[in-house]
Amino acid sequence: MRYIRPLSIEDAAGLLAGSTGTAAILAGGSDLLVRMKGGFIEPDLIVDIKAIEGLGEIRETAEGFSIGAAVPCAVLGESKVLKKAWPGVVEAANLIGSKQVQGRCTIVGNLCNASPAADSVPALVAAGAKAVVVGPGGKRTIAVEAVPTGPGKTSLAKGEIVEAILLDKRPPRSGDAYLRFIPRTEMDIAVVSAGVNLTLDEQGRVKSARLALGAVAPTVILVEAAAEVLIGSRLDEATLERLAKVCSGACRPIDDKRGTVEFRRKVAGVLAKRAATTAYKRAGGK
Amino acid sequence: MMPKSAQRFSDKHHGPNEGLALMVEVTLWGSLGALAGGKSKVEIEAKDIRELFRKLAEQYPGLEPLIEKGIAVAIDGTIYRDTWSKELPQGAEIFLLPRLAGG
Amino acid sequence: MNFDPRYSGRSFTSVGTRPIRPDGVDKVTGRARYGADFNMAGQLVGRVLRSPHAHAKIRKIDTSKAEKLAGVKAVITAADLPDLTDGDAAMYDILDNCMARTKALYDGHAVAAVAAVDARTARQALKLIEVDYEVLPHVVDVDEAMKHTAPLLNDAIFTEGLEEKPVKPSNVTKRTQYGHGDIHEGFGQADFVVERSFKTEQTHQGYIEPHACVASVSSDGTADLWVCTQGHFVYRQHCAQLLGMEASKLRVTSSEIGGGFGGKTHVWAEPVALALSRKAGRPVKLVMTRDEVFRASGPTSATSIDVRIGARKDGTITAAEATLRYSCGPYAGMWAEIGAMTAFACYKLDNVRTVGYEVLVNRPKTAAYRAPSAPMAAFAVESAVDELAKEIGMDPVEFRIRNAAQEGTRSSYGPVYGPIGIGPTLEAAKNHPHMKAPLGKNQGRGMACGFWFNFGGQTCTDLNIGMDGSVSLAVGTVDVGGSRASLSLVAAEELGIDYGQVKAVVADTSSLGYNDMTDGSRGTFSSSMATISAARNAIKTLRDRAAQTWDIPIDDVVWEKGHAIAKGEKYGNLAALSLKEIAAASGKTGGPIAGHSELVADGAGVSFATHICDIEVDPETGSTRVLRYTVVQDAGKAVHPTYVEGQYQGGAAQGIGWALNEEYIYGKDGRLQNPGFLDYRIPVCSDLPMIDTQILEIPNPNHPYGVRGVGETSIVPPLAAIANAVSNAVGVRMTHIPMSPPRILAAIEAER
Amino acid sequence: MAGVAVSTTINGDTVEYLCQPDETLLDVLRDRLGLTGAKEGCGTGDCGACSIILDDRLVCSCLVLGAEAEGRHVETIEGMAHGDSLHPLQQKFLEHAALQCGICTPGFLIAAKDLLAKNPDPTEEEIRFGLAGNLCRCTGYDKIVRAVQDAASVMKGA
Repeated sequence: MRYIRPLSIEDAAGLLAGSTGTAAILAGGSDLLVRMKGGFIEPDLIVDIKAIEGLGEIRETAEGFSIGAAVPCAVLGESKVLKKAWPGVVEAANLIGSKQVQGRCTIVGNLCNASPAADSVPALVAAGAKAVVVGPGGKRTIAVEAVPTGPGKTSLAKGEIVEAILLDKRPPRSGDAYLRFIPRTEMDIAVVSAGVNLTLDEQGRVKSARLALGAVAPTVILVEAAAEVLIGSRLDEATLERLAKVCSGACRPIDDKRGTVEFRRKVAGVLAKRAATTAYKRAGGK
Repeated sequence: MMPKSAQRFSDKHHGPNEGLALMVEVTLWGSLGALAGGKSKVEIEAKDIRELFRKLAEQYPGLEPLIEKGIAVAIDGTIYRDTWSKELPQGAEIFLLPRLAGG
Repeated sequence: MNFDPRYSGRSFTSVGTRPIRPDGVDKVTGRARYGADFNMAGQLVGRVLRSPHAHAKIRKIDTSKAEKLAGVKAVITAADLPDLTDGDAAMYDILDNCMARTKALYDGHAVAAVAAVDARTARQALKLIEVDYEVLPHVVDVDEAMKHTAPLLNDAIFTEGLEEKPVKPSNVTKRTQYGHGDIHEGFGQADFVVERSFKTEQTHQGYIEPHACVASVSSDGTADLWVCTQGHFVYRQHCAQLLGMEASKLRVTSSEIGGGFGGKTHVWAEPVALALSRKAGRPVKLVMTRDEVFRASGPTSATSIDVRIGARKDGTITAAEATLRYSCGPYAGMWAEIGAMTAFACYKLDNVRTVGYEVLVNRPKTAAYRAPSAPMAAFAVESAVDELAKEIGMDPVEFRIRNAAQEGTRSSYGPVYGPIGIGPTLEAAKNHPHMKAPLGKNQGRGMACGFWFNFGGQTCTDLNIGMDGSVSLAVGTVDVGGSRASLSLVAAEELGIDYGQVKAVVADTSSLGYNDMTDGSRGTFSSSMATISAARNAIKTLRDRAAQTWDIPIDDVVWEKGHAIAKGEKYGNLAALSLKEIAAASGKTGGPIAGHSELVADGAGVSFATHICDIEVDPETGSTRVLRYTVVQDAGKAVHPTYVEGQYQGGAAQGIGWALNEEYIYGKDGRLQNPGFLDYRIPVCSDLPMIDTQILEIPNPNHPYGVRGVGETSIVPPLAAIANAVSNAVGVRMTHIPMSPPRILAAIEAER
Repeated sequence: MAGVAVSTTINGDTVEYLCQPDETLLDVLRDRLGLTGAKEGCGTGDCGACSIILDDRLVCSCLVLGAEAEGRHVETIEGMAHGDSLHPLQQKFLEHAALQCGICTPGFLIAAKDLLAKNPDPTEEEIRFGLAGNLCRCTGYDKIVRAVQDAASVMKGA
């Protein structure tokens, strides 16, 4: 086994592309080290990307924000501008694990671990976030929902690394929110979760909306029918009930140690309602 | 805060019959009774727990392995697990119980 | 017993104060040494290979490849731990649990072990051991296991305790029955009857420190074992018996213990570590992973309980009955029996009957967990009691007060009670402000009572007085939560000196006589009794030395407030001699001064508690929040009240976890799905409110200071108290523990 | 497997060690450097008993590789007291009996120190959520929360 800390993203991609055995990228390590401890993975090569310049930064650009692959989730919570623009994304990132874990884990790691229950992913999908992928073939930018393809599986090719997550600049009257259900108050994996991102028109009606659900299908799902329910509404009681119904119906959950099919369906609708209400308020809706 | 009854209760242990073997009535819990020929109460002449166990084993050989393994004796509600020298006061209620586990 | 253990009312100087514990500084600076913090020169790393199957015959184990791996120094199987138990069935079960002999009986059952130069080599070696399993059908559910069609774990088991000896083997090892009166007649007198079935899932003690030991066996047959345990003398006996060693040649040192709660009362991997060390000729350190802790140590029973209680309109219970089925893991136990004994212990009943069934399942060997078996029985009974009160239209506290046991009541397990505290805890609860606080929407209040026996047992203590007048106290009961502080207080009290002059340590098995383990809430109860006795013996010597110094008869010397005083007018010119002065001269007056005590500290005195809690339920998700929690419990006498409160709070917190979220989840394949702290959900800090405590002191007549055990009772009421609160909040009776959000939501939906 | 040479700072002292590339910082601290104050309760970041501060960030040392400590600053429980005077948190944990078995105590102290560094005047709720990554099975957390509250008020006054 080798541990290498490259100084450029090209070197990192090259090491991964050239590796013969199992290679793993180490950013926060909060998933990788757990898998190593459990004997589920024994990498021949660990590529620590934290020394690569720029990967540990949140940059504000003309288009919005670029969050480097090595930025710990705790840092997202400390960025006032990011929190103001994308409160839902930040609260999702700050729900992962404990304070200890948040000091290490990254949203890129959360995305690439490809768990359907990943906390930051529904918020990112709802936000319309994009992933910048660097690999032997160059650089490409894809929607975050295109990265995970199933539990533990991604669309990334050998040698490819997600370098950063891009979030757009916010139009006025926008708001987002993320909620998850866990049995305890902290430290659990989401049993079901919902991320909502809304923009209102000048009359306070929903102009555009994206809603994503977590832990109810093999990947986080973007529920387009939910957006249709929301658009044009002022989130009155009837809209919210319809939203809950549509969201429950969009679920394809399983029974497992964390919850039942029935529970996930029902609570997906409840969380969608509640997250939409918070996002609506954050967007200035009344 | 010492209830009067507690004082009386303690005094029983050092009653006037100290040292003398008495006829005591011993209650056996469910499965013990089966080993003593289906009796739930037996009369034994014994002054302390040691003598009680010895005589029980003599009169009801089926009880011997259980006594070996350990039986608790409740005297007036207080459970004794190991004190063979504990005297059996006159008029006390003697109850045999299984030896329990604790956390 | 060489002293009078009877209670005598007195005022205290040290007992009842709250000083800092003597082992505290080492624990806040990281210096305290726990099981895994000790190392020996040349030690190897021990690792255990565990069965991935819930039930499988072991056809063959081939260790040859592992043995050939460079760095591997020993590989063992059951063949290296031959059966030396000589017909002792309980020890045989412990042996088989340490290393499976013919069958793997649960997911995680040890089948082989290695010792290697480092962890990586040990891990690789485990992969090279080839085990040929014949997978057998398994059963993990307690009700399923009782069916005639269930796979049999052990075909030599025929249910004991039945009227007729059964002809067919069964997973039910034993039936037991308790009670008195005539329940048919009792139910005939009832105006109201509540009948319900309940289920509780299996939980784990969840101590944060995994089992850990360092074993070193020398070629001359002597051995050392460093281990985290609740009872190092018991571990010595177990290990010596299982390995065929002489007990006195095995020195066991108990490390600091990072929680046990019953889970560290018998051996798990320690005999394996010793066997590896014996074979390798080097010390072996063996530390369980968290996954191993959950899969192969500890858990409590899963249960299925039916309860029926009848009462008259006036609120008098006329009859009570319960059938209790408790899982034991793959080996016989007495868990249902304890449940049957404790179920109705809080109440004064003329007609009561409880029947217990011990059931074998393909789960880890059930171990004691804090007042073992009592919380589940209390959950069932106290839920039914609450429901019955509601049917009668009585306040649940009043209903309980009306039926509470008192001195002279025949307990449901047989004996008649002496002075007990159930009534006072109920009265205190009734008058507690918590009972009158307003409740909001979706909130419910629940209360429940709990009982535990408490134990005493064999105890041995040494008290040595240094020439500088400082006192070292060597005890043999492991300190699981502050007992060194309370025992130092007791020594200071008895000697009449300052707490700071006393230093208590836990002695190893070669330095002190045998002590039973710290279980059954006996640590402070029994060792304080022995400490008082040892101190009184030391005082006798101190008086003797003072008498010598003054050249007067010892009978003229009394001990008061840490001083020898010559009593009587004729000695008016003799200034009192302090302990320090007598100690300083001890070299000239007869040598070192010490007090020793060995006794059986029986007469622990039963203990009762009443808990109150408020819960809020989110009716859309089934999520719960504990808003407020109050514990009222009898301590006899609180030696160090802060640590008594700590026991109350800790027991309540464990009970809250059990009630709401903790459970073993098995897959269809019989494998444990959640062997980690991520999905075995013990309460985290943000899950709980402050836990209020009220200590009652109803003296135990069998202890000089009136002390009762306090450690266990606090885990008995919470399951029921929370179930009653949730049921009151949602208007549906909850009958399955834990009341996880999916279960609560399903219950609410079913009612709609 | 080739060892990785690491030079780092632990509790203010320069420390050099050789570790395996897959070895956790927790194992390095405990097995190579004799700093056994951090405990392994789970090895998966779920219990917080191995908490340390790495470059001013609270982390679980079981989720950090030993190799990652190169050039960084590590603070452990062994460095919390100054000479023979305890940190106010250590003192308050003793006074409030905020420990029973004590196995979780080093992790709690480190986490509480980090919490108070970032939020010197936390509410009870902020303390409870701030310490949610540290499991305690003995105390029910009541006395731990009180000790942290008391330490916070002492530290503000200092």
